[in-house]
Amino acid sequence: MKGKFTGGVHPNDSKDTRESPIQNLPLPDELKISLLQHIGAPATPAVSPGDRVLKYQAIAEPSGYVSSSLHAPVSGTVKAVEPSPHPSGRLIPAIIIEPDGRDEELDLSSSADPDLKKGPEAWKKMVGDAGVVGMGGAAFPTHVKLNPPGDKPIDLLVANGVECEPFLTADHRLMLEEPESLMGGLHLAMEMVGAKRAVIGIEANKPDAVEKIRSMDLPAGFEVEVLPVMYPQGAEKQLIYALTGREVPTGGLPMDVGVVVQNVGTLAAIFEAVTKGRPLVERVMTLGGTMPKGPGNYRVAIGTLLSHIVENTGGLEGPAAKIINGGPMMGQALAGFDSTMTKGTSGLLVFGPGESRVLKPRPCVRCGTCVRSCPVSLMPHTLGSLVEWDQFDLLEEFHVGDCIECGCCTYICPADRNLVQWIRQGKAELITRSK
Amino acid sequence: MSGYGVEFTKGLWSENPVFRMVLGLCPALAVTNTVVNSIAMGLATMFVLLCSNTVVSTLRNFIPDKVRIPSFIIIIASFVTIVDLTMAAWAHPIHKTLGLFVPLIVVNCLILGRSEAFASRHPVLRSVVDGLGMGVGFTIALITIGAVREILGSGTFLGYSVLGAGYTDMLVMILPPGAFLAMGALLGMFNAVDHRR
Amino acid sequence: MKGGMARLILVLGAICFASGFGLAMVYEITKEPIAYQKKLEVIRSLAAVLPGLEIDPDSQYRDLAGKDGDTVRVFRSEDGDGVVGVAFQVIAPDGYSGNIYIMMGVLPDGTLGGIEILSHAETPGLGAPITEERWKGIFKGRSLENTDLRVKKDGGDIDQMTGATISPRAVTGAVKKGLEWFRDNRDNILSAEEASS
Amino acid sequence: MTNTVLSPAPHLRTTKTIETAMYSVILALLPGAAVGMYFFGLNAIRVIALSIVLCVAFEALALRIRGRGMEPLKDGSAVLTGLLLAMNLPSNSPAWLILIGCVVAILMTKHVYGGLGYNSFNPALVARVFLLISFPVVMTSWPEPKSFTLSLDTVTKATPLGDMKMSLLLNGNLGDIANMSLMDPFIGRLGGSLGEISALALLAGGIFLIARGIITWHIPVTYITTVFVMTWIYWLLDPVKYASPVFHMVTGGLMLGAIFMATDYVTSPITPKGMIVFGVGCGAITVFIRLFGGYPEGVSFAILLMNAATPLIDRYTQPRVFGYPTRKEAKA
Repeated sequence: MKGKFTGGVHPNDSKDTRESPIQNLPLPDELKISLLQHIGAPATPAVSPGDRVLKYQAIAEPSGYVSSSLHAPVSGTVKAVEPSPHPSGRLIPAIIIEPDGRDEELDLSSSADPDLKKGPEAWKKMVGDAGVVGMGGAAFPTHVKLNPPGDKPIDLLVANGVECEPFLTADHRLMLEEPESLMGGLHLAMEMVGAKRAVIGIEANKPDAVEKIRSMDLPAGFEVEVLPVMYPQGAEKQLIYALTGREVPTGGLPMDVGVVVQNVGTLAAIFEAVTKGRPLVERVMTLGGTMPKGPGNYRVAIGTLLSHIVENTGGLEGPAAKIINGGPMMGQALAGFDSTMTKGTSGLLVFGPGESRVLKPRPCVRCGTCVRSCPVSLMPHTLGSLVEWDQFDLLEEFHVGDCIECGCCTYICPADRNLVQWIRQGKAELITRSK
Repeated sequence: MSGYGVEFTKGLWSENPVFRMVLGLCPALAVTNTVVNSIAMGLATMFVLLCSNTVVSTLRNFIPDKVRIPSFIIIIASFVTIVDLTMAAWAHPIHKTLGLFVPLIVVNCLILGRSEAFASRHPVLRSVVDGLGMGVGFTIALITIGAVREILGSGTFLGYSVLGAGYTDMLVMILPPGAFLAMGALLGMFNAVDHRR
Repeated sequence: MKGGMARLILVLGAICFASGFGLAMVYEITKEPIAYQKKLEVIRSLAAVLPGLEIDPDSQYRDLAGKDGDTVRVFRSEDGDGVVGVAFQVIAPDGYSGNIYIMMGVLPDGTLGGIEILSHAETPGLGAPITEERWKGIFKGRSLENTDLRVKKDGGDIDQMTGATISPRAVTGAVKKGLEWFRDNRDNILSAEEASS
Repeated sequence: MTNTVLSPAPHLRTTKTIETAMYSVILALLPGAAVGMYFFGLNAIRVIALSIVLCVAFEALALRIRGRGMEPLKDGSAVLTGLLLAMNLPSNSPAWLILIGCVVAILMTKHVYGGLGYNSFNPALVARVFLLISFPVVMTSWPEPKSFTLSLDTVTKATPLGDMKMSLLLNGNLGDIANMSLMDPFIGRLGGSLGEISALALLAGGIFLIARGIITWHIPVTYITTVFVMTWIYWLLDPVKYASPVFHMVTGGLMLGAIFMATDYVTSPITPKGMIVFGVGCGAITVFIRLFGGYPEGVSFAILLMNAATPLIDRYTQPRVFGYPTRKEAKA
């Protein structure tokens, strides 16, 4: 096993759905495709209410460089473009499509490159046109990441198959079931960024995935690295450090140390986009937690209501007390199932009453576990206390900007202090002040 | 005339030099291990305060602003020296115990503070009353601290046993840390009383 | 501004002059009493260690060479037949904190007339009981011959007080050394003529 | 739908809470306390019980006065303070002594500063030092340990460290101490405070705490190592005047202090580097006081002095944040 980053925590990985093969969900009666699917500027709608759209047809265009286009996951009619519940809790405009059940596809043959002849520059454009974004959760537009500036030579492409968030198994299943797409995407991405080597990083709790990928006759320059089970092993900078010993400088990006990291799901999407011209209209996600009657891994169309997912997998055991969009460490708590799938939704976790309580923070006892668990070696207790007592001036001295908000400090805190939340508040306050 | 009453009583409570204004802590902490020492120190300070207030107030229109601090210090230092010599001559044992702290009255910020803040701006009689009030307040404060420390630390008050033979002296109270403990506790109590009003 | 400057100097000068004059007067008045007090202090300690004997500390003394090359001032009480008692100061360097200064009175036969603690910095309560009369009294009549001058804890005859051993041990040790010095220099100390030291 | 909890991430929390830590430390102290009870009998049980009961009572009183509710009473910190204080007292301590100690620990050291988490000094240690300075005679009359007895009569006896200091002052050498068996203090058959007599039992507790991850090795190991190395050097220089390092290991409050007092979360540094500085500092001050100071034992003073330095240490031992140049790189 490779070396590890400093800090980190060991929550119980709870990967109960690891044995559940990826299943397709029936199409819902209505899709609400949010215009904000990714980090960056929201997309601009390219259709109007009443328009008929085909499956894979572009329905919204990127509104800037760091932005991404959207496509229809089904054929049907655009009913409206109106504010709809977004996982963030806000109302964000969404394109509402009523499927017609015919599933008529747009002809993609012209935009596909099945024999891989068009070359890296064309592929980058195809990836951008297909609306591929990072599928690990942050949903950063992939074509931007695949286009590093010329003065940043890339020598290594890292495929992130770590999936360190507890409960989530979508990437795990993808590696097991579609390793060809993954490897194909990896080849393409290497060519696009000019990397000569590729490493696939997988946590040690997925030995079958490691086995599967190692059995695929890896060409020269390809390696599979087994990493210790440790949250947040999958955080980009920590992963790079664990694999290569390179530290991404503060404020920098992986490309500054010659690395590009892509989630395994993203790589599969790149492969689909290039070889088949197929835009990203669906993704694999994990339905987990203790309450769903049908937990498992599902391929779900973007824009599907979360309630549809729950209803079509057997419903819940009882009333939901906590609903999480994403993993339990970094995902957001939702007020209900009325928001929709986005490209970044890696999981939907539902927990019952007794498993979720609101913790009242107690005074810090300075035990130091947060300092030891911080993967970026911050002093979370100090940052937390500074915000708690409104001492914002000192925050920068303690490098608040370097916090990756992984939540390790809060997870480990014996005094139930909401450290990471205070740090977010502190960052927000500093941004407000600098304006 | 009631104005003079206020001038006098403010030093006892509302502007008590030790417990309210936290001035003159060096003697308040250093020599209060017995009540006798506290009384002697309090009286010595009161005398200097009274005299310096009187003289400063008398000369207030005569001393130019630019040299007022040196002038005040000379006046204060003179009276302190007088007290020092007088005590050495007629109160030798207590002079020996107080030692260096008698000359150190010069730097007691309470005295310079009253000269600067009060005597140099008010007529003589008023300044005398102020000095008296502050001096009495200071002495009372010192005696309070001294009483706490002596009773707890030696089981005596003014040398007479008050807690009985069975009492084990809490030595820390007559050692320097005890001064801080007593001072802190009394400050806290004063604040608590004030808070409740 | 020239006039202003002159005024500053003038005022400050006047205040200094007045203060200097006043202090000189006080000094003159207190000079005698202070000297008397200092003498009284020595007389008191001498009376304590040589009860019933009279010594004028200003004249009845002799400076002799001590054990370690230092000078020891030996006060001597004489009657018509010669010296009837001497007193001198010894220092116990091994107390809890700092030196303990002890005045000891010795009769010509080498027995102790008494001891007096002149000054010490021992922890109050722990080491300070050495100043108590009931402890100092133990030494009266002791000599090198009739007493093992060590504390009981170390196998000697001198009772230490509960808990505190260091201070009594230090004092006892110093007294023993003083007696030894007296024994070794007895003739010189008691001789009628000034030794050529 | 309206009943969902909308707390911010992370949604998982460790099961280790303040209570886990406190009760683990209490558990780890039990072997040491048991040895104390065995050698000092009923008296020791009386001191421990009284100290714990009084500390909890004052904690409740303080919480009431401060209007904080009784919730923090459950965290076990008052019980721990009571137990630690008892273990730092002679086993024949009178009740009034324990009462004053508990007032000092809980009211004056802990709640005046804002309760658990806000005190800058270890409450039990402050109480011990307060008592030691206030009542030196009572605090330094240690009963002689003997096998379990119900009798409350005791014969007092000095500690090995006290004997050493005396002998040095008197004869300039170590006296009998040089030849004494070091097995006795290791197991606990020598005079001393109630809970400090058995280095073995305390070490066992320390290993348990480190194994369970309640404390890290940094402070105890650096503290004990520093004392060992420094006393060893002095011993090599002059074995007549300075006792062997093993003697310093097994006598006095070193083990109790290094394992249970110096590692107090609230009052010790928070960063690993800071903990090392703290441990070395504690060790050095302990050695200096033991070898050259007025008191025979220096563990309490050393830890309290370093407690005072903790904020400073924390400030200057911030870990290098990920992605920032190391000191070497910054120079280059």
